[in-house]
Amino acid sequence: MTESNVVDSIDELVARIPDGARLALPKDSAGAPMGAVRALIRRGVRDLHLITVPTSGLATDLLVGAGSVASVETSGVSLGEFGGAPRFNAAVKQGTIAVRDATCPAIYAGLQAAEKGIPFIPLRGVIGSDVLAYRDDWKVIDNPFAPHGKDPLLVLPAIEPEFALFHVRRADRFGNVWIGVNGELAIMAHAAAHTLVTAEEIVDDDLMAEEGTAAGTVPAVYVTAVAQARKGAWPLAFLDQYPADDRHLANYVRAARSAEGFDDYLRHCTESADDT
Amino acid sequence: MTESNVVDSIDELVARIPDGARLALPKDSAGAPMGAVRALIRRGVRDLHLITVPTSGLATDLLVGAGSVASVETSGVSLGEFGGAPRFNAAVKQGTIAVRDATCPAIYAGLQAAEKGIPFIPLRGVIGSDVLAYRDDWKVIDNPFAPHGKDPLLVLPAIEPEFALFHVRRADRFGNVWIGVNGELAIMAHAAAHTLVTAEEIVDDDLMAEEGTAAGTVPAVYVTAVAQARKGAWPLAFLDQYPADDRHLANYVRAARSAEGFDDYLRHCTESADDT
Amino acid sequence: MQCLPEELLIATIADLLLGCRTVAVGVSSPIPGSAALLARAQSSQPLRVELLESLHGNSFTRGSVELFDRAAQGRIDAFFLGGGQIDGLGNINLVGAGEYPAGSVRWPGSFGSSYLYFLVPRVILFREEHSRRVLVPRVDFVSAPGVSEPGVFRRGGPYALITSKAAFLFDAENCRFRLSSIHPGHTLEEVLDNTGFEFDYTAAPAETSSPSAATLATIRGSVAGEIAAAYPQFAARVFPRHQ
Amino acid sequence: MQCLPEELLIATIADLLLGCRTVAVGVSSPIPGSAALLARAQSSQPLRVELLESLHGNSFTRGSVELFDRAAQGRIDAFFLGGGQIDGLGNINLVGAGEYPAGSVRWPGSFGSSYLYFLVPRVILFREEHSRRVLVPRVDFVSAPGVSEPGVFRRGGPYALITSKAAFLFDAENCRFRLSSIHPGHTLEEVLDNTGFEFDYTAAPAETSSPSAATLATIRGSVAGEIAAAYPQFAARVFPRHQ
Repeated sequence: MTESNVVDSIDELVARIPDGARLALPKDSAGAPMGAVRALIRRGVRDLHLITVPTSGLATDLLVGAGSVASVETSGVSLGEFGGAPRFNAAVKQGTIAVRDATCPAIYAGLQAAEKGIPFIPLRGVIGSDVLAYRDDWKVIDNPFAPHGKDPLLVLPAIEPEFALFHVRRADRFGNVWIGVNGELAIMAHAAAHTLVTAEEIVDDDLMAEEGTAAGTVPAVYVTAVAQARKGAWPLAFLDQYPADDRHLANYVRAARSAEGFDDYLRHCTESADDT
Repeated sequence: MTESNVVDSIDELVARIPDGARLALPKDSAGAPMGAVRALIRRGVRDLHLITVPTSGLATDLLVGAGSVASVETSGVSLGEFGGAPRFNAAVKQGTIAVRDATCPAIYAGLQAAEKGIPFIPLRGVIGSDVLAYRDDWKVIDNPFAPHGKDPLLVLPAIEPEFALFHVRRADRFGNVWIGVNGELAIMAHAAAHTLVTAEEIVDDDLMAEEGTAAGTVPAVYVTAVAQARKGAWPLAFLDQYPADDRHLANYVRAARSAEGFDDYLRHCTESADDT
Repeated sequence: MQCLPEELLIATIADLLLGCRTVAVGVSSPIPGSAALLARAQSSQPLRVELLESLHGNSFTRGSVELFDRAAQGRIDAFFLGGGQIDGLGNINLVGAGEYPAGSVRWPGSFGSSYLYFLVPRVILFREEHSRRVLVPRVDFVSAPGVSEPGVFRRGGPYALITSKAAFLFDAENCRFRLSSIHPGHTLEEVLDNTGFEFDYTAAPAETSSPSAATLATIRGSVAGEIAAAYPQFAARVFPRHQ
Repeated sequence: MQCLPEELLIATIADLLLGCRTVAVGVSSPIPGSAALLARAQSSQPLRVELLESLHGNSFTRGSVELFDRAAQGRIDAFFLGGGQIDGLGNINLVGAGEYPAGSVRWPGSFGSSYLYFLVPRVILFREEHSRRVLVPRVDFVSAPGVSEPGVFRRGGPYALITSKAAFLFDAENCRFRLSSIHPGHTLEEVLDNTGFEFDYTAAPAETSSPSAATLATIRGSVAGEIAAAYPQFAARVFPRHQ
């Protein structure tokens, strides 16, 4: 039905992301494309505008620490039980990146607005918070359907990433990717102009052939390119596939306390594609 | 995790729908609950406000013909290759039901607004149509995010059905229902206050236990009650399960040309639950 | 080469899909569906066809809402619409004739037309019946307008109108149809007599090209085979030898 | 009965969930998660627990966006929030201390708090550290406000605040916390000394009830077993005998 979009390597995959791109990444716990993140750093990408969907952790910390990031729109960046994200936090305090603090449902809603091709979408809540106070791209309007009196309502512009980049368990040779219940990955793929995916395995079966697998599949029509990346979420845990590499993460947190320690870590950890 | 919501019969299922309810039905080709529709007619339900998601056919024609309907919000009512919907068309012309003509994406968007708990949602297009001209519940506002000049934009109020009613291939004994790729059924279930489902079969396995089936499942949390209905979409075709009963449908179309013919049909076709 | 009227229409519509990457086909559209499949077979670059009516003929995994979302995302290049009435401004009426709502005839309803006509770049109007009953001076109900006021967001609109007698292209600048060709066996006079709206034409319009032998072979081969999955009755009637 | 501080907190929070039909628990919340599981075990009517952090502990099949949509649909009765700072108006700060954005300390960010605090009827604030560093006169950044102007849509807000020293209930009418009990081993003076905002209290506050033997057995039994799936490290530390 279409040419395959499967490419040979994660380096080839991420070569499509130019400096300055608006790049959406999923949260650390549901498909963070760590192999692709290392490949991006390896090729020296600059000035990325990250959108975390809706939060992030190590993926963002590595990119920020490597100097690849100009801005981050996020609802939260943290290494979870390993504590705060050291390079992200340092960059915010030094003012070397711009942060646009958001709240999880606002990021989902903005992406869903892009998915539906509508210029904005309302959201309840948020009014009176400093999250709103510091977002000059958000507005409060009067609900035009309020039955009586004023009903102030937050409206959010569509979030239109140029690229979505995430890791999945399985893709097929046609470029369909299986996301299972992680529906936010479908929203990202629908909203983004280009979607790049790494997969633990690329199977010969057609994921679209049976409705059982199709129901959890983002079809190739949304997928610009796919590359295989075994242990592509390492050192993070990846769904039911493998646990986190706790020792590696503990070492990372120690190293990344300082810029120098982080640079050391980076040299060891991104120098080749065969990084696990 | 929760008590089962599986009930013993479709009559028990539809007993929950009171006269005057706002009831959402799926299109004929993707889960029209024909057994439940006959049960509704059998119990003499009145004054329903139907919302077709986004279109309908025989399901709506039967309910309208039986005098069970006060209004229909719809993007289209037709029997497909069997032609127009005779009782619906007659009722519109006689003015015995109110029709709120819509367009498919407006119905989806209105339900998605309810799903997200937002009071309205924008939609592109539609401006300048008579669909808009006759909908005094729709508004055109200026896009508050327009970069320059005016950008008139349709905004639609959330559609909040009291009940969604549809037919699926499989439910489990916990009340989870498998919809596969028919995602509009999930939107309906999320948007509606109560969701009633008929299923070809009720299996012992837990559809939520494996992500392979969970990805295509509406979990029991959204499902008020489920009843088994073998051939529950008959005489319509039902996905990969069975083809349409063309002879029955041709007979229906002939009979339903007149109110009397329809009444005859109805007497034969709804008198017992064992109607296939 | 001898061909059926349906085959002529399929080939004529397929020519209008040149350069498209994705063509979507709505319900009850066997001829546009066949045309899209033919265009795919003839295209030198990948052309995706999404057949809404077909269980396995489309790639929607989140439900039918995806058609509309994809159109808004710019992922659908061409779509087909019909109309109980079509007028010279490209307005289409899928709701009914006479006064709304309790007019003389009620049709099914506007379906997705009120939206897709704005969002899909190339909308091909297809209606086999070519009569003054269908092609009217002004539609009684505008399911979807052919043209919009300046300032109204609009990415698409009428591109062509194909009937059993002729093919028109829509001139968006002048908001008028222009007769592009008349199908074999029909005449300009007949087209004029049976069209209720004004349109541009030349004194000696072209004849619609009949499909080549190779095109016909494709229609009767792979296209007939594939369309039968979505429209068995149509395929049985038009391509009986294929069954 | 002898119990761990964590067990006291679990039992105290579980009591606040009485009558809920669905309790959702966010990331990094082992004690609230355990409390929700305990409440479910003790509830006479069905009580659903959605553990966001757990692969198999929740019923979301369309992604994490479902939590927020369900909250808006009114399908979530209780949720838990924390805060790097919490003030006497129930404002919470999950973003950072000092001037925004480049303040003295950066915390992760507001997550869903700015929204869920409005949409979930019963929000329980939980922060173990009870100090003037955390419980401040006024938060430096309002991730989510405790109260809203009249006319602002708001279905929920702060219901209680539980720390390692005490339990407060929020008096929405007067926009103030009221001390409801002090945990065993702590004093009113200590609570006053370590709370940076004003709150209502009586001269002789109640002592937080310790869990009964039956409750403790449930915590150490089924709750410990279930919470270990989502929070193995927590379970190994607090319920080592269960492992």
